Amino acid sequence: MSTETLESPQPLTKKDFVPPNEVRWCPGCGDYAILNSIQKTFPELGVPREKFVVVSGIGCSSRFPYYMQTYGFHTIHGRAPTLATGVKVANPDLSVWMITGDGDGLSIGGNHLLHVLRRNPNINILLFNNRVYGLTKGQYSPTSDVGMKTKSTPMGSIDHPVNPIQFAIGAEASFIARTVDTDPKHMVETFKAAHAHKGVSFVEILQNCVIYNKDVWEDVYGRDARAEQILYLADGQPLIYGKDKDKGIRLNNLDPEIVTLGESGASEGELLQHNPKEANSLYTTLLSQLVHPQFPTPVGVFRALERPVYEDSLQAQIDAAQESKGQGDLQTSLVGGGSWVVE
Amino acid sequence: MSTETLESPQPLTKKDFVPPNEVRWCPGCGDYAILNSIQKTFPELGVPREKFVVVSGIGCSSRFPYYMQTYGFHTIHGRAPTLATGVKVANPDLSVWMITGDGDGLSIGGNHLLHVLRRNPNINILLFNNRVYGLTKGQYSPTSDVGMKTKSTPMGSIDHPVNPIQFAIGAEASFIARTVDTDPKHMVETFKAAHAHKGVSFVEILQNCVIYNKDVWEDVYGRDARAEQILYLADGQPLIYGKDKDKGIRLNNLDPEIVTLGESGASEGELLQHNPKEANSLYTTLLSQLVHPQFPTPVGVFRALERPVYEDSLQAQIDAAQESKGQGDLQTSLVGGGSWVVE
Amino acid sequence: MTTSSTQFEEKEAIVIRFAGDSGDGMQTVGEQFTDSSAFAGNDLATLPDFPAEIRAPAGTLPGVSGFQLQFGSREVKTPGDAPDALVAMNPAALKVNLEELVPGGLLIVNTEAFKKSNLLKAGYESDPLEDESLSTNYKLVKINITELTKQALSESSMKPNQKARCKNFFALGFTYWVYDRPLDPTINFLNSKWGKRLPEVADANIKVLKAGYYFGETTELSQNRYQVSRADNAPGTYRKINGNDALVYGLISGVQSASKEMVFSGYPITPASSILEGLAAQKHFGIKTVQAEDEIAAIGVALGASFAGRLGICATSGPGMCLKSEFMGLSAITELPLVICDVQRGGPSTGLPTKTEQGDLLQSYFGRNSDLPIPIIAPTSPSDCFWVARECVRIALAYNTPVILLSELYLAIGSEPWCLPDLSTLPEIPSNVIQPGEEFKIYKRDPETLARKVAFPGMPGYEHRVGGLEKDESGGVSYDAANHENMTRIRAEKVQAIAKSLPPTEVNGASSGKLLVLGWGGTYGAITSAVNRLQAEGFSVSSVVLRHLNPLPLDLEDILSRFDKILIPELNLGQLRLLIQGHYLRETIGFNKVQGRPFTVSEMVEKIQELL
Amino acid sequence: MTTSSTQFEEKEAIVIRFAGDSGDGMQTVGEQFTDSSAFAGNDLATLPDFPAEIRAPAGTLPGVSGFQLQFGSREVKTPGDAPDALVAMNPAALKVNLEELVPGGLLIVNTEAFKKSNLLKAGYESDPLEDESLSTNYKLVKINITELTKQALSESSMKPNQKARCKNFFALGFTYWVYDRPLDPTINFLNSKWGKRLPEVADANIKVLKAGYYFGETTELSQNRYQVSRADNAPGTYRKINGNDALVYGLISGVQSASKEMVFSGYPITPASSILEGLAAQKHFGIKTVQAEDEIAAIGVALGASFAGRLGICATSGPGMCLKSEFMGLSAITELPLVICDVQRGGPSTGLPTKTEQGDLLQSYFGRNSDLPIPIIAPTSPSDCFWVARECVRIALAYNTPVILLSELYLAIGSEPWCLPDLSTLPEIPSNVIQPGEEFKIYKRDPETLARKVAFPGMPGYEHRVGGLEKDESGGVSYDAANHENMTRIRAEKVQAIAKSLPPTEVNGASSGKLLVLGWGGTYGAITSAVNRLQAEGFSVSSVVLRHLNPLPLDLEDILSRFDKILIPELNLGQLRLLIQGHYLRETIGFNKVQGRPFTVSEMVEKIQELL
Ligand SMILES: Cc1ncc(C[n+]2csc(CCOP(=O)(O)OP(=O)(O)O)c2C)c(N)n1
Ligand SMILES: Cc1ncc(C[n+]2csc(CCOP(=O)(O)OP(=O)(O)O)c2C)c(N)n1
Ligand code: SF4
Ligand code: SF4
Ligand SMILES: [Mg+2]
Ligand SMILES: [Mg+2]
Repeated sequence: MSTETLESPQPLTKKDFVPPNEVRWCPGCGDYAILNSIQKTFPELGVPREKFVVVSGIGCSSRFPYYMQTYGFHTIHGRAPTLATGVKVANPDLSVWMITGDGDGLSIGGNHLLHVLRRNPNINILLFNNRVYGLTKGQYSPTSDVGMKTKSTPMGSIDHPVNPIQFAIGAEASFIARTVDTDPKHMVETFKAAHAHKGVSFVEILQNCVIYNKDVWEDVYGRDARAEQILYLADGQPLIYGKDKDKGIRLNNLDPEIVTLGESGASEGELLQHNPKEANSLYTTLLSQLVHPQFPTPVGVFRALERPVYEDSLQAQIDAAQESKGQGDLQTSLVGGGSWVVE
Repeated sequence: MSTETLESPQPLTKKDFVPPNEVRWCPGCGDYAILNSIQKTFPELGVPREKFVVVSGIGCSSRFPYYMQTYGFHTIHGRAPTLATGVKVANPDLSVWMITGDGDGLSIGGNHLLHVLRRNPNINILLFNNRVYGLTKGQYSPTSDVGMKTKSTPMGSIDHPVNPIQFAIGAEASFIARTVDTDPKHMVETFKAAHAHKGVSFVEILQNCVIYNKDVWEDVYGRDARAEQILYLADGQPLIYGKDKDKGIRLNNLDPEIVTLGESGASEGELLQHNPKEANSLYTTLLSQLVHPQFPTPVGVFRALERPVYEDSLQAQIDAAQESKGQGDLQTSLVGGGSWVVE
Repeated sequence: MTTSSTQFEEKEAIVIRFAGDSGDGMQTVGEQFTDSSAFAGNDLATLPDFPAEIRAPAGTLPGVSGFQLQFGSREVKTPGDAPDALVAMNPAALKVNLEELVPGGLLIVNTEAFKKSNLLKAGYESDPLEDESLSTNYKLVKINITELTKQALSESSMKPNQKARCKNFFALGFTYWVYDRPLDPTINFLNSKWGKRLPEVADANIKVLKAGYYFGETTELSQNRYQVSRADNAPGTYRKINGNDALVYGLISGVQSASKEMVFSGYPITPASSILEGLAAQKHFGIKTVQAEDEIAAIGVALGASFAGRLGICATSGPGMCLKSEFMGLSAITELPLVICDVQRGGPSTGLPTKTEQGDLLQSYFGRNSDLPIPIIAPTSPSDCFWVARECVRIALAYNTPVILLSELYLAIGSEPWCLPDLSTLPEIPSNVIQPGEEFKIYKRDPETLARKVAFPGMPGYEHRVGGLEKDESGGVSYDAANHENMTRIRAEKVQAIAKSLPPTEVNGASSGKLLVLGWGGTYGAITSAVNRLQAEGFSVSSVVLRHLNPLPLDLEDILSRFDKILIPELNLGQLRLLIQGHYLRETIGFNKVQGRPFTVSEMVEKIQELL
Repeated sequence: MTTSSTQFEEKEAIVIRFAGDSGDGMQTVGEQFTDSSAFAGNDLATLPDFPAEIRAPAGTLPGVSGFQLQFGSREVKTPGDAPDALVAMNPAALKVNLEELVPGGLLIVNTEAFKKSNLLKAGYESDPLEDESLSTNYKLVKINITELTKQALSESSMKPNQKARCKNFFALGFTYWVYDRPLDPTINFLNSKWGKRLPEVADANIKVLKAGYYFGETTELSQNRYQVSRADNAPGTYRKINGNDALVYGLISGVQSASKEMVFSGYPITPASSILEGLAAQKHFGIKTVQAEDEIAAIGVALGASFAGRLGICATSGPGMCLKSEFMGLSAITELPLVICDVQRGGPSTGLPTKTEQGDLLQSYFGRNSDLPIPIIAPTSPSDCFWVARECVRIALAYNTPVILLSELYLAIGSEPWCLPDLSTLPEIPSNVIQPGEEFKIYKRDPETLARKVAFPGMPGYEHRVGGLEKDESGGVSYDAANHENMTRIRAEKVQAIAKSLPPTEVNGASSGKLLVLGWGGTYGAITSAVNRLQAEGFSVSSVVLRHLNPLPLDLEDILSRFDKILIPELNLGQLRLLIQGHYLRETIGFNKVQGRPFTVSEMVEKIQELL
């Protein structure tokens, strides 16, 4: 923070985003990999460093801003969407990234997340889903499965979990994606797509909390499982997955079903084709219903719709008002409604 | 509130639910009709009057408890779901009805609504949707359309609205319905269905605020529009509507489409058949996407799924704990972990 | 208008109250009477009083809506105590308000409304108009306003119920005749409000207004008429203004003087909603307004905007203040500029949302976890909201701190004439931002003000992180014991240091004496009127009405020490009193009223006399 | 164990601190040392001290986790000031803690950890163990604990890094030898914790523990050994208890004495989470626990349960208290029983979440809109949390009011021995519910206590509505001026009336004199120890430590008047002090510490002496 580097270094490299202070997550935490991927992504976005703002709530995941050499705000629990909205509305020129956890974003912060998604400011939201409260030492979260035994649920959780993707659809999010903390390449790709999207981007990141929910995603993205369990979404491509690319998803009335391709199986043409531009909620809902273990887990961009961007609409109203009324003149406004003169 | 009527009157009639104090809504407000229908419904549910609890937040709609001669709690803005959950968890024997508005339930209270829906306690939630803030004199609400001019949006709202049904799906509600304040019979039917459902029931009621959003639903349920614009959902019946019952909804891939029945048109068999027990979210999502003016507006029970009921699961854990550990003996527990005796 | 034959009686000041159903348009005619009186050059103050329900059932007691104003040729600082005249549009309005009418006062009733059903709704067993005591005790003027309105509109093509809705303007017209008010301001208002869209509505109302006026002229009612001459006001351009409008203009003026963009975020709540609404209508000033999903979000948006280098502002009332408390803590520990307006209303909880109170002072002081003072400033009159808003902007930006602007419903919706300032003469408001070449440490402070400097996104080279965990001077997260103690103390001292920037406290009256009346905020009018009156009668009493509540003025302790007794009137159970006693160990006498209403001048006078 | 040849030096009390990486198991060995000392019959108190991060990076200063305890043959009321002995498992632990070790104190270090990389992380430029001053100033015992642990486990089949993880038990074993602690409690603990699931882990740790012990026995270290005899405790059954556990048991005991079902709803937050967790583990007591979506929901659920006739309880810390404030207002205006636990932590904002503070007193008093007092009670020691929890249940049910239980992190996670009460002798706790045949008006009050009676859903004939709008006596919504004033005053008086049910305030020492030390809550230990010490030396000093903070005890003003000076020590900037001065106009002297740490006895002694 010296005054010598008043110009942001160009071209930027990953190192430019590493602050001097130490990272204080547990060794092995999935958050490290995500941090790494973000630090790799940012220099490639063509945005000067001083225009990045990283905003978070409270939680292990929400310590993120402290580990990024950008402007950052570690706010309060659940409220990051409000602050991020304020930043973006105030200065639409900034690249605003919001970090939240499954507890921060979907428990205490669910309402703000709902409203930031429907308002559609051009903010990128990354939800680190480890299905547990890390920072408070291991209570269940809104994404924990029924039956999960934690300190606060010694006999198992009885709350039906929230499906973050389904929630985002309910909130009419214009961009919805998922990625995993074990796949740096996919993370970087996904983050770039989020950045490219004009409007709010919601990215669920499957993240491993090694202390309180170790290996919760192992069956989905573990070394052995990955090839058979992950469905990579690609624009215009059929929903195919499996080590041998021999399985696919087909629609049976309104039910998705798994089919095997090839000889005695189904043909590729029967499969659903991925189209993130599909405005109809049904398709995105279908993807959200592909849930482990019955189905492979889709990752990639689920949806990317063009919708008016909040801060643009706001600015447009100001422009229109100034066009029609002229730039406000306060002295005139004061007299406005009716005045009289005492001599 | 005298002590003479210690037994609740049997059989109950509508009059038993009318308190002595005056109703203070604006003349012509849709809330009167809803109140009337609830007062008609309650005596028919076979529940003693003293077991009804009506809980609300803040808003015109939320004054509701004051107008019901039952136990009632007019709480604070947006928080009724939490208080209702407490009542039901404390005493599962009570019939708990929660009243909220589009502002109370979906603006400030969106998060609690999300969580009460996913937890699935056996509570009946009625959301009065007049697409405006009534009590604070006419600002836009989360269900207001983009462009709506109100006191707080003199140049038109720029917020993409929430679709309450879609929101409830995102929250994994087990029972979702819609009714209208102009159709007392349909209201009573719907309220009875909500009561019959074990688990949380979410009912959106299209309601007319004559002062700040007069006739907002006129194009949907107005005398002239009604016959062509309302699609009555009936279990097992095809999605047919129209004065002459000659229109229906068919699925085209994942898109709903309107077809005309009969001679040169489509056959009934092609139409979607209503099934509120359909567990797959896609079907309910489809119904939620039938939005005026492109589509007719469905009313009735969208979804009714059996899911574990929150207070039952909680009680089951207590029973199991007592079964395995016996009823707690505190003196023994105190000694518990390790103790020593000083003589 | 033509001069009437009746003689006018000259009055120094008159208090009039309009009362009727919520749907009767009493607020409208009250505002019109106000405008007309302002136009006539009177000083004045108003007190609208309406139910929390939008339209409570017609004819009932809870449905009564009232509007009181005082206008005078001398200085008028309150809407008056008991009304000299009451317009009662129906039995409920009579029932609710009669008790307060001064004996012998003018009582105008709409006889048509005194039907059985209405009498019943108001709880009258028999028609009070037939009770002789009414005409004995008051100057009773019975007019069938409804009928006369209909007659006046006999040729109009409007529907009967539309016609009936004009009756408030008949009543208004009659009062204009009694008090010799000019009709033009109201005619202009009607034309500009309805003229374009619904000219027949404008015409009808104007016709009825005039009918009311001429009714006085032409009937045989032996009615006195009164005149209130122009007040002796300083030269200048005046307008009528209520507190929330003044606040809106003050905020705009503040950010303009600071060359800052404003981002305002609010969530509707009575009586703060009109600040959001007022600012939303000013988009051409480049103001961004966001209606947030709740009060937490509103302050979050505002704080985000301040972090991004604009000025974030939000406004709410008591229940919303509860919700903002956690974010207030964050804004104060991160030391970012922010203006938080709290327009107090009757509490506790949802309370009495449309009544006034001063209940949130201690909440503003202490309503968040741990020691974390925030500056608090309270306006003393509707137009003072303008000046206090500017002062809040000044402190927020100079000290990089949240500031609470503690207004009251009474000021927010009450009106008074305001001599408009020449904005070009107002001082610039400096921001406290890091300058090129300066070394940036987040919590490095100016040794005098203890304020830090801010740098914001977009400024290269100053990238840094803020947040709610305790930090050391360079902004690193620190759990160090000594650092925490130091930061906690310095945050408190920084707020105290603001006191050095304040002008000497104004004492109304002698600077020492028997009794000092010490108030704050909206009690200014009643206190000053009472104290002035008693001073004129030769009593040794002075008054101080605080605007700066945190920090308290440096000279306050000394001022207190110069009086034998201190009386602290508050519309709460003694909140400032606790602070004064706690800080200065000075015994004080509380005068507390918690009725959803302001102090009257006479109760203030009486209380003071009791102590002298 | 076999008796060693070394002679024991007898000590009255010893303070020992274990310090190492967050992952080094310092909390575990601290707890074990505590259990062992409790078993040995000592009085004791503990102070765990850990970072807010789950596992900060190994070897760094912020990653250091500590655990201090004092054990003695005399009464021990605090975890001690400067430690007599320090176990430092790595350079960072040494760096952070060395300063506080008493000169000449015992310093045990794990030499293996003093490698270059670790030294760098801790900010040491050279190896401090090679610095002669260390062995000059302290009794330095260098042990290669890691290596010796490995050797002890040479025959174990565990993986090397698993073996290394046992090293904390080596350190523990060695301290057991030095302080003559029994090994059995720890061996039993290890067996019962790991024995079934992972017997090899239990065996390994036991082996290492013994190796540490015998290391003292067998090496040539010329090490003194110390003995601390049994404390002279009253007869009874004892256990070690921390504040949150005691609170959990107190709440259960309270609702049992009241024959009420408990519905507890919490949202995790340090340091209150373990209350939710503790109660969730007690389902067989019929307790219902709900983990809510946030703190607003938690209090809402609890209040709903109370309305339904159960007792709703919630627990949180400062930031959560902010969020509960609006619902607190609703609970107080509806006058429903409710217990709100606030376990205070270092603030403001997110602050220092794992450090202690007394910052929320004024927030508890005033943190909601308008005048609306809520009773506040603060426990004074870990085991006192049990009694205060019962008292909160009593007041909530007797007066039908929310009650704030104001605990502190220091008490919540600190432990002490507790002489278990015979529960069968505890008084019943009556509920204040309408009885059959009684007339029910919602706000009809007992003339003595001013409490209302409740009726709840399921009781036929008492159907009624409550809510946040102001009400009249029969529960109707009322905007009436006089009613509002009356209700506001009566709500305040009701809380004041509780004072009549309190026992006389205990003064520690003479009932008059030169100095009274007035504290509240968790400062009890330090204040009492200091005052007792000075009394023994003949000084005229007494102390009062308040548990009831709202209402303040009736006899307090009188007690204050009997002392020349009043000292008010608080872990904040002077919150009780403001209240005392404000209420009693009594000048006081503040002693304020805001460091995330409790007062030490010696700083308290020093401060008092300064004033005598
Ligand atoms: C108002 C408030 N309530 C509670 C907390 C305690 N708290 C801190 S983080 C957290 C949950 C974090 O969970 P998640 O968002 O999933 O983040 P993770 O630690 O798992 O990354 C909670 C409950 C708080 N800091 N503030
Ligand atoms: C904490 C808080 N914020 C704001 C308000 C003000 N307020 C009362 S009702 C309401 C909105 C009501 O809208 P809705 O729920 O749609 O009810 P309606 O009046 O339309 O039936 C608001 C903003 C409040 N009472 N409390
Ligand atoms: S507790 Fe879990 S989520 Fe938090 S830092 Fe450790 S591993 Fe990561
Ligand atoms: S304002 Fe609208 S919603 Fe409220 S009572 Fe009047 S008509 Fe009904
Ligand atoms: Mg998590
Ligand atoms: Mg509404």
